[in-house]
Amino acid sequence: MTKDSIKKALEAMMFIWGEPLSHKVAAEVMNQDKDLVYECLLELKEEYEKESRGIRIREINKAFQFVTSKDMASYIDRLCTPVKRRKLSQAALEVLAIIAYKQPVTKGEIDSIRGIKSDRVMEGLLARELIKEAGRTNGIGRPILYGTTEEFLKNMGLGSIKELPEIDDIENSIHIEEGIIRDPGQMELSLETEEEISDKDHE
Amino acid sequence: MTKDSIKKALEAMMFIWGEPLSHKVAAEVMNQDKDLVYECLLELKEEYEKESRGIRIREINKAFQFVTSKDMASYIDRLCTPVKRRKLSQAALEVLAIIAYKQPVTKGEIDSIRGIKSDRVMEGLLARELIKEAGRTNGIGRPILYGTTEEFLKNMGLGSIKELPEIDDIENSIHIEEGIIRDPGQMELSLETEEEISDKDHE
Amino acid sequence: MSYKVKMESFEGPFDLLVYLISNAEMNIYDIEVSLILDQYLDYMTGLEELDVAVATEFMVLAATLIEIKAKMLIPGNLESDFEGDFEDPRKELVQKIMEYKRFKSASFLVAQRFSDNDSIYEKPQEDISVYLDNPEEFLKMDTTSFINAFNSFLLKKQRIEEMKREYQRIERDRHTVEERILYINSIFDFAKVDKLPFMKLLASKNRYDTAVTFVSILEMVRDHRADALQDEPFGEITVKKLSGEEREERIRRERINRGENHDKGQH
Repeated sequence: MTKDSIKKALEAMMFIWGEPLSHKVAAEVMNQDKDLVYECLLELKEEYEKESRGIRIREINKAFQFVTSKDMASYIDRLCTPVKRRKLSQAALEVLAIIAYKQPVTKGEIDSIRGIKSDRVMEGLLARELIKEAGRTNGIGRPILYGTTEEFLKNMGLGSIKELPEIDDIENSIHIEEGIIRDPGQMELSLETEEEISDKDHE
Repeated sequence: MTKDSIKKALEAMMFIWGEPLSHKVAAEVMNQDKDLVYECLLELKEEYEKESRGIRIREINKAFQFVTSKDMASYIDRLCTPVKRRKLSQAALEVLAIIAYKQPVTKGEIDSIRGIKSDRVMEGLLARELIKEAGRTNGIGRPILYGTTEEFLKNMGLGSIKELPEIDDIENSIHIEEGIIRDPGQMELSLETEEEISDKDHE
Repeated sequence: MSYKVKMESFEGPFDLLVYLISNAEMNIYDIEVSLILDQYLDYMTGLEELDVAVATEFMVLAATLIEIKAKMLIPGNLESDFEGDFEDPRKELVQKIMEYKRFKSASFLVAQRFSDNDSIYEKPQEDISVYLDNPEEFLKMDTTSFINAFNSFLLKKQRIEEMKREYQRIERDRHTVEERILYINSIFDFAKVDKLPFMKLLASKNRYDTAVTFVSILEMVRDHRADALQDEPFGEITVKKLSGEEREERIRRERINRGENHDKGQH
C-alpha cells in the first residue's frame, strides 16, 4: 500500500469509527507497519490543519479521531443547538488540576493540599469520566489512586498527558485577581486581569 | 462569507449532522443564499472525488452527507467485524514447529519425531494454509515433502522463515529416533491424544 | 475589611487564607499571623450557615494559626540575627499555602483549556451493528506461544525418551540374572571348589552388580543349585554350590514334604 492509499483508508476508518482510532488497530486492519501508519496519521492531521478544513483530526494517546474545527462552533450550535456542557465548579477544577499534575494521587493527598474534603467533587469528576481510579498504593489501607482520563485530554486539547504545561510556567503566565475568582461565573474573565496573588517578588 | 469558508462550514455541519443535510437548512444556518450553498456543496463533492479521498459526499435530493468511499469497504469490514480468535491445538503447534524447523520434511519423519501419527493434524494445517506440499523426496514411494506457507509467516509476524527464533539444540532435540514409533503400547503413555484445531479460546 | 466576601465562595480554608494574605498585601514569607488570625476568625463567624463538615475543616486551620501565633510570642523566636537552628513556626504553613496556590493556578489553566476545547465536536460512531453478529475467525498465533508450545513438546519428548531408556535398561538387567547365574557357575568351575565367599562372586563392586549377584544367588538357592550360609547377622555370606546329586536329593525331599503336607490337608 502506498502512503496515499493508507491515508485514504485511514480517513474512511476514522469516519466510521467516530471514537479515537488507535494507530495499532488501523495498522492491523490494513496489515501495515504500525509506525508507518502512525506517520501517515500525523501527516494527515497536518494536511487537514494546513488546508484549514472544517473537520480536523485530533490525536489522543496515538489514537486519532475526526472532530470539527473550533471555528465552526457557531454554525454547529445553530444547526443542532447541542447540549451545552455544564461548566465545572472551581472546586472541581482545583481537584482536577491536583490530579492532573500529581497523578497517580490518593484522595488523602488531594484533601491535604486543599485543606478540605473533596469526596463529592471527586464523585462528580468520576461521573463525568474526567478522572478514573488508577490502582492502589501499598500504604496502610491501600488507598485508591486517581488519574486523569482520555476524556480529560480531549477537553484539554492535549495529545497526551506529557503535553501538560509545566506548573511553574502557569504561575508566571496566569494572573489571578482577587474579587473575580470568587465568582465562578466570571472565571474566564479572571485570566486577563493584572493583579497577582503571588508574592514571590517580595522574597 | 467566501465560498471557501462556506465549504468549510458545510464540512463541519455535514460531519455532525450525519443524516443528509439539506442545502436549504445549511444556507439558513449560515445566512447565505441557498443557490450559492448548493453550488458550494456540489463543488465540495467534486473536490472530494477528484482527490479520491477516503470519505466522499453523497447527494440525495439536494441534501448532502459524508459517506466512505466504496473502495474502502474491505477496511471498514475488517475494522468493524469483531474477531473470534482461534487457537491452534498443542498437537497442531507441534507439527507446525517440526515442519517450520525441519522443512522440507515428510509426514513419516514428523510421525517419527512425535511418536504418533499426525495425519488429521496435518489436514487441518493444510486447510488453514499454514503448511503446503513442497515437492517429493527421491526415497521409496517418493513421499511428499511439506513446508510452511506465507500465511504462516504472516500469522507469526515474520518477514521470512529465516527470522524464526532459534531453539537451542533443535537438531539434538528433534532428531528422528528409530525405536519410538515401534511400540504402540508405550505411545498412549507418552503422548496426549490428538486434537483437532480447537476453538476453545475466544477472545 | 475593604469589601464583603461571602464564606460560601471560598473553596476551603487555604483558599480563604490565601485571599486574606493577598488582600492585606502581605509577603507570603512574612505573614503577620496575629493580624491574619483576627481576620480569619472574623470570617469564621459566618460559618454557622455552613455544614458542620466544612466548618470543621476551617476550624482546623484556625487552630493551626493560633498555635503559630503562640509560638511566635515566645521571645527570641523571631530574631533574625540569632545564630543557630532557628525554625520559623510559619514555615510549614507557608509551604502548604504555596502548594495550594500552585494548583489553584493550574485550575485556571484547566478552566481556560476546557472552555477553549468546548467548541470542538466529535460525532458518534456510525452504526456498525451489521458487522457485530458475524465475527471473523482469526488465527491466534504469535512467536512466543509457538516457541512455548514447541519447547513444552520437546521437554515432554525428552522425558519420554528418558523413560524409554530406563525401561530398556531394566529389561536388559533382568536378562542378566540368568547370565549372572552362568557366570557364578563358571567361577565355581574355575576355582574347582564348592564353597566361595559372596564377595568373590561379584563381577564388580558397584551396588547394581552386588544386587544382581545377590538376586542371582537367591534364585540359585530357590532352585536348589546352591546354599547360602551366614554365621551371624550382617556376617559374611558363604555360597555353597550343590552338586547334581545333592540337588536331586533336595528336590526329592521337597516333594515328599509337600506330599505329607498335602495329605495332612486332606484329613
